[in-house]
Amino acid sequence: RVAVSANFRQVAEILATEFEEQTGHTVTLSSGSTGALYNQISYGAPFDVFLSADSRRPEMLAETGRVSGKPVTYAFGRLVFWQPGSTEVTYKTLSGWNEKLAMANPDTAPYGLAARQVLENLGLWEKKKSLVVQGTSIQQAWQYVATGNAGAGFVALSQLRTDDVQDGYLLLRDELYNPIRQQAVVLSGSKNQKLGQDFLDYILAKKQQIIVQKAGYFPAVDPVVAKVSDTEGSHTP
Amino acid sequence: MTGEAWQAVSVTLQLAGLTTLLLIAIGLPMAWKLAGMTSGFRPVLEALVGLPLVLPPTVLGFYLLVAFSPNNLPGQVWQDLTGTTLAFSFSGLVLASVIYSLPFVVQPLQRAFEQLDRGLLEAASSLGAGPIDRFFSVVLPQTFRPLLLAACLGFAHTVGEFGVVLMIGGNIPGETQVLSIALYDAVETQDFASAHTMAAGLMLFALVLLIALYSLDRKGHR
Amino acid sequence: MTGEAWQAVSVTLQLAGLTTLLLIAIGLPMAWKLAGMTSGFRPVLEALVGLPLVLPPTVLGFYLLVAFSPNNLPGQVWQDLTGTTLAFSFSGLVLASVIYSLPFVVQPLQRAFEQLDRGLLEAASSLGAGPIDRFFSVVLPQTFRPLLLAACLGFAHTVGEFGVVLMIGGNIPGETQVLSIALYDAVETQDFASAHTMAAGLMLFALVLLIALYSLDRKGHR
Amino acid sequence: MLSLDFHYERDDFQLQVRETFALDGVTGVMGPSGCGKTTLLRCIAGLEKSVQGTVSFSNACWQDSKIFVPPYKRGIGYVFQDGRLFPHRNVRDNLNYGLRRSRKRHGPSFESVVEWLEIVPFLDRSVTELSGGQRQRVAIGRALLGAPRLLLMDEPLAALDWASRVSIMPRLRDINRQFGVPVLFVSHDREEMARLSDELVLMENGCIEERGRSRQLLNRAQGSLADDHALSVLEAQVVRTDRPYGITELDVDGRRLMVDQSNLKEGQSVRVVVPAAEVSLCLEDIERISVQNRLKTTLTDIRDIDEHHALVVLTLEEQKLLALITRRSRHRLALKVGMPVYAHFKAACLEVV
Amino acid sequence: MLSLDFHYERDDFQLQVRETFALDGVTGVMGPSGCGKTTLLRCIAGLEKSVQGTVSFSNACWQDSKIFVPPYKRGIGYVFQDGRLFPHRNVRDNLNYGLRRSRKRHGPSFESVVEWLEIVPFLDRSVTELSGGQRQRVAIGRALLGAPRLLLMDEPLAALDWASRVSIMPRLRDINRQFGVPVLFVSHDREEMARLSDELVLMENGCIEERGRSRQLLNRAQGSLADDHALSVLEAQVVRTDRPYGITELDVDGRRLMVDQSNLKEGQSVRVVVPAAEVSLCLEDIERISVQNRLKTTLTDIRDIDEHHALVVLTLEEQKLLALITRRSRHRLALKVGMPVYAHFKAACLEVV
Ligand SMILES: Nc1ncnc2c1ncn2[C@@H]1O[C@H](COP(=O)(O)OP(=O)(O)OP(=O)(O)O)[C@@H](O)[C@H]1O
Ligand SMILES: Nc1ncnc2c1ncn2[C@@H]1O[C@H](COP(=O)(O)OP(=O)(O)OP(=O)(O)O)[C@@H](O)[C@H]1O
Ligand SMILES: [Mg+2]
Ligand SMILES: [Mg+2]
Repeated sequence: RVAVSANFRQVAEILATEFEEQTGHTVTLSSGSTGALYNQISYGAPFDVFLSADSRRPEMLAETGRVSGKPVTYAFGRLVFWQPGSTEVTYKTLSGWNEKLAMANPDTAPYGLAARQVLENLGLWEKKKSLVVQGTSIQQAWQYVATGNAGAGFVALSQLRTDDVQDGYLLLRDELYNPIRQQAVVLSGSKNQKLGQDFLDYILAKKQQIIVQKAGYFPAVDPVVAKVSDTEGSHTP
Repeated sequence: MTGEAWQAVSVTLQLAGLTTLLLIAIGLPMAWKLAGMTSGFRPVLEALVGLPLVLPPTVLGFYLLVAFSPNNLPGQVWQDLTGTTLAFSFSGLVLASVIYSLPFVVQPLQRAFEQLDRGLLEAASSLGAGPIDRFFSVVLPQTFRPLLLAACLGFAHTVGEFGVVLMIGGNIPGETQVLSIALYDAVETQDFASAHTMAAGLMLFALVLLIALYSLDRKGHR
Repeated sequence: MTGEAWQAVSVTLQLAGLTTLLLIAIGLPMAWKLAGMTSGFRPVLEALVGLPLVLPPTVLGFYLLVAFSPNNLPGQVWQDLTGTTLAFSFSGLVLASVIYSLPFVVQPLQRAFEQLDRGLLEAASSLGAGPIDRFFSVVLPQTFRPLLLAACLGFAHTVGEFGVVLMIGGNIPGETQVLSIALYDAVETQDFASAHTMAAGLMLFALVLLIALYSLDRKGHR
Repeated sequence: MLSLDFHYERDDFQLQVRETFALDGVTGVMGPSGCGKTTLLRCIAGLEKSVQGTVSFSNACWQDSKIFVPPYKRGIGYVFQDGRLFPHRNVRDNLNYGLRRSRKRHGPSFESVVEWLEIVPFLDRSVTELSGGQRQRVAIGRALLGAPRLLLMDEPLAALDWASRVSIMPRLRDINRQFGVPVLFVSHDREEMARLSDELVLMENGCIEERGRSRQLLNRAQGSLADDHALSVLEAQVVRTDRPYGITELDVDGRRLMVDQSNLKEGQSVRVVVPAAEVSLCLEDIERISVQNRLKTTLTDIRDIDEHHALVVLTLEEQKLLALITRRSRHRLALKVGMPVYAHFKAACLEVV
Repeated sequence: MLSLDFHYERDDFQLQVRETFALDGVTGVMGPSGCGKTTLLRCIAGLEKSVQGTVSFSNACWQDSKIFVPPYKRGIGYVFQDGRLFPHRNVRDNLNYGLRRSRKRHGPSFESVVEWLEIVPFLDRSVTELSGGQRQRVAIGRALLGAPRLLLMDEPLAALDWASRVSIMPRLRDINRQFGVPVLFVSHDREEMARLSDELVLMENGCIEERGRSRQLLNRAQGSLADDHALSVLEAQVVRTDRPYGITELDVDGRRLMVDQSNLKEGQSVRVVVPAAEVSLCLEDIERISVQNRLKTTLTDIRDIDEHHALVVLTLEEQKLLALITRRSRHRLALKVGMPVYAHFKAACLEVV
């Protein structure tokens, strides 16, 4: 049983299906927000593997001894500035933006924190603060933009990939924000720790990491692959 | 608690209060109309009113978000009228809460109206009371308790509801950040100290309010 | 729809059905007791029943999760009795849903019981009907409509509620993944095709069910 | 004046009325249970929606094919058969309900009404804490205080003791006279009707079977209803009206009959109702007796009807008259078929129809 | 036998009863509105919880300081003043409600009850669609079909027309006799009481003021109430009872008087009530008349009381008798004070107290 953070669910499904085909084991995915999954695990939820959307919760779990082995990073999230319907999005567009600006809550969501860091690093945070509408999660930020309620916003690249959005977004330079490190752990309460570890190893393998990368993440292990992705389909200036 | 938390409290109370008032204002005539309907169309309307209930609040919120978008008709109309977007505004929150809590207000009221003794209305009519007069002098006093119940349920539900509000609100401090979301966030980020404080405060407040209301209710009616 | 979705439908129906039955079974005597109480303690009890309403569902769910944990008394008692944990099990879901939806059942019923014509009970008594007999032969038929309403609200609310269920259930397909969570997941993962299908299906089902119930209700009572 | 010409149907019950009431006093409505009395009042009040036809009251049209004046604009007062006090208001507020909405029409004062209905002791009580009779008095008071232009009363005194009725009835008449409020009054009590009503309407099966002056109809009703009371009906012609004494002379089969009624016209054909119990028999023709009607008849039949009583059939020329006497008298007078006897009965005990 | 010794208080009303009723027939309860009739019945039925004292019925203790038998175990039948039919059941099911719970006690059959209460035509109707009188008949039927051991009836016939009452009353007596069910019966109607009840209880202000045989109490009540009907009360001794004819001979101031009552004892002192309207005057002493009471009197006063009538005061030796005659007769007979006249009145019109 795999508890997976909602934003990674679609990728996890692809990976799980392949894993099932190869090993014959059944993988059951339960998704939810990272915080909720963490709370459930703390109170004994019967999961074997936890694919978190951040690194904080896996570390907290490790501190309380609920983890077998160490947390491993399986992907890095990538933040984009998205203005649907526009063909040319630049940093200028961002600095000149003066309508509603959607992002995730920096206090609760890693992508939100990243978005704030971007604005801070660009020196725009104080100016844009009043325009910001916060979603509790990055999903919400995306929904705000996707439904047109907010004209533009910070979303995850993976979300745009899911919907096959080809343009209208600005892939933000990764030095503008701290890496959004997505970590995974095998839980110590699991009865299938070995299998859990196998699954983790499986998704960390190169082939699978390419899938992860295609879905809009930086892969975790191989910086080479990361380089590839950086150039591929890039809209960076 | 922080200043932001107090702001959230104030927004919450405003939201719940205003929503309750609107719920009564809309629910009352709706329940009255429904109770008086005899056509076979009535079960359909009744079911429609109850419908928001079966959708998970965030999902309902999502669909409301779609509807509120300036790209779609309702949102567009609103924008044309007021120049602002419905989403991320206090008005939008109120509207969404009203839609979501409506069944809890309409249905008890409708039942109360149906059980109303029509004989008393006839008596009032024979004594010279017109329809509006009858409504205020007979119907309302007769359905005071269900009305109070409906208002209580509506209020409490709006205070506690967060799915819809979460979706529509955009968490803007002082405008759309309500207590329930702050509480939710606290639990999500494992800030249990704040969570416990807020939960306890909320429940204490609700307890006091409800006890006060119910005691009042009992005094009012023997 | 996928097999998983169908599983979710089945879990949902089981959950809502069982919860509704339990709600009635628990809510009925509770409402009856409350309606009959005259002590000053009553508003306190009434308020307590209504309390779960003001907490956001996931927060309530979180506290229930804490309570259900084998480290704490309620969870421990359950584990001693049944050997399983309460959280992340179907039973736990049912229990949580019952707690959350209780006010929607207890309160309309209580009002209905209070408005009951005591004269009819006296008449039944004079004709030889004991308390239980009276309850079934007079009280229940007299409060049939509010009961139906209470059951409908309870059912719909359980179908739609997902915060508590998500927290307690852990979203385990086939066991604790209900339709509302699947729907929530679909929206969260931008799988709108599924989301629309499920939402439409859910609403259609609810519409048909509610219309059927309300029509039945109208036939039953003029 | 109240003109009714309407038709009303409900399930298997039909009400068909085509009458005009002068309504210058109290009009009583009687009839068996379920005959439509309440329905009639409701139709007049405008409480039944599906009435087909016209209703008009003193030149104002209340209802026809186009117009429908709702009840609250008709200015009526209605005492419902089942009370219908407002349970959420106390007695005083129930009474005030109509008063406040009376549009300044002229009516009895609050003080006078609560005083003579003896409501004062429980003015501030909840109406749910009243006895049946107390409730009914409050209902009467409430209707009166609305200063109605037409008062519809559906068995308003049914739950009251006789002393209360006796004290309330004259007050109702006063209201009727003082404020010119016509009253339509349903009751099953003949004594009540006799005291209160001027005109009487007898209903049966959704129709008005008969109308007329109360006293006349009442005595007939009494006769036919109290089945152990035999009576006879005689066809007669008015011969002479005797103004000073208010007595009218009738001719029945060539015999003179006196009735104490002064509204008959000479030459008119009437029917006289004679209760058998009021008739006594005399074998001689005596003059010096206060009984004015002494008819010469032939005894054509006699039979004992119970342990103590015998019923005697007397024939005038063609018409028959019944007399109820004790069996003891039968034997004492040695009554036999074929005997000539004089039938005595007081003028006051006769009803002319 | 029903023994009551209890005290009940509610707000400013007190009910205090200490009586034992033989209850072998129908016991009537009368009294002004709000005097506590309904409360008395409720206390007996066990519907008032705060009663202090004892209630016992034919050797079974229903209530004392320790015991409280709940209403549904008392085996009573209660016709409530306000009907209380179950609105969610149709007429048939309302009737069956008691029948089903009658614990196989012996009682009248469904068929017979619905037939003589004339309920058959609307057996399958909703009880909300009945007229007032129809509802009341269903309520009576429901109580009877519970095969009660004690029947408590609170103004059960108040909404019924006289014909219905007349047909129902004998049936109630039948129930009472056939099944040995004692009946406690509240009513305001004296005629009803006279026909139905054997014993009468008069209440006033929460107390039982008087008990006794119905007829006696009733006539007293009637006399004082019908204020516009003059009457005389004569003191008399019973001289002889005449079994075969059921007639009793009384002595009034040395004159013979016949009354058609057969339950008096020789030598007993009684009072006879004679309505003035029933008395006619004769100047000669004639024998050959069916009127049995022909008392020789002296005319001591005469006065016209309205346009048509005169009231005549007749003196026997010491006692006085009133007669109401027409003014026409007064002149025709040339009545004058001091004249000897014979007062005629039929035996049947007298009341003996
Ligand atoms: N609400 C109703 N729905 C259907 N039928 C009714 C309703 N009320 C009365 N009826 C029927 O209509 C007929 C007339 O009823 P109505 O109440 O006018 O009688 P009523 O003369 O007032 O009798 P009562 O003296 O018993 O009060 C009756 O046959 C009765 O059964
Ligand atoms: N539910 C109640 N609560 C308080 N007081 C009441 C209640 N019912 C009746 N009373 C009062 O108790 C007294 C006795 O009432 P009860 O009903 O026994 O009178 P009743 O003799 O039946 O009169 P009626 O002939 O008018 O029905 C009255 O003064 C009445 O006002
Ligand atoms: Mg009627
Ligand atoms: Mg009473």
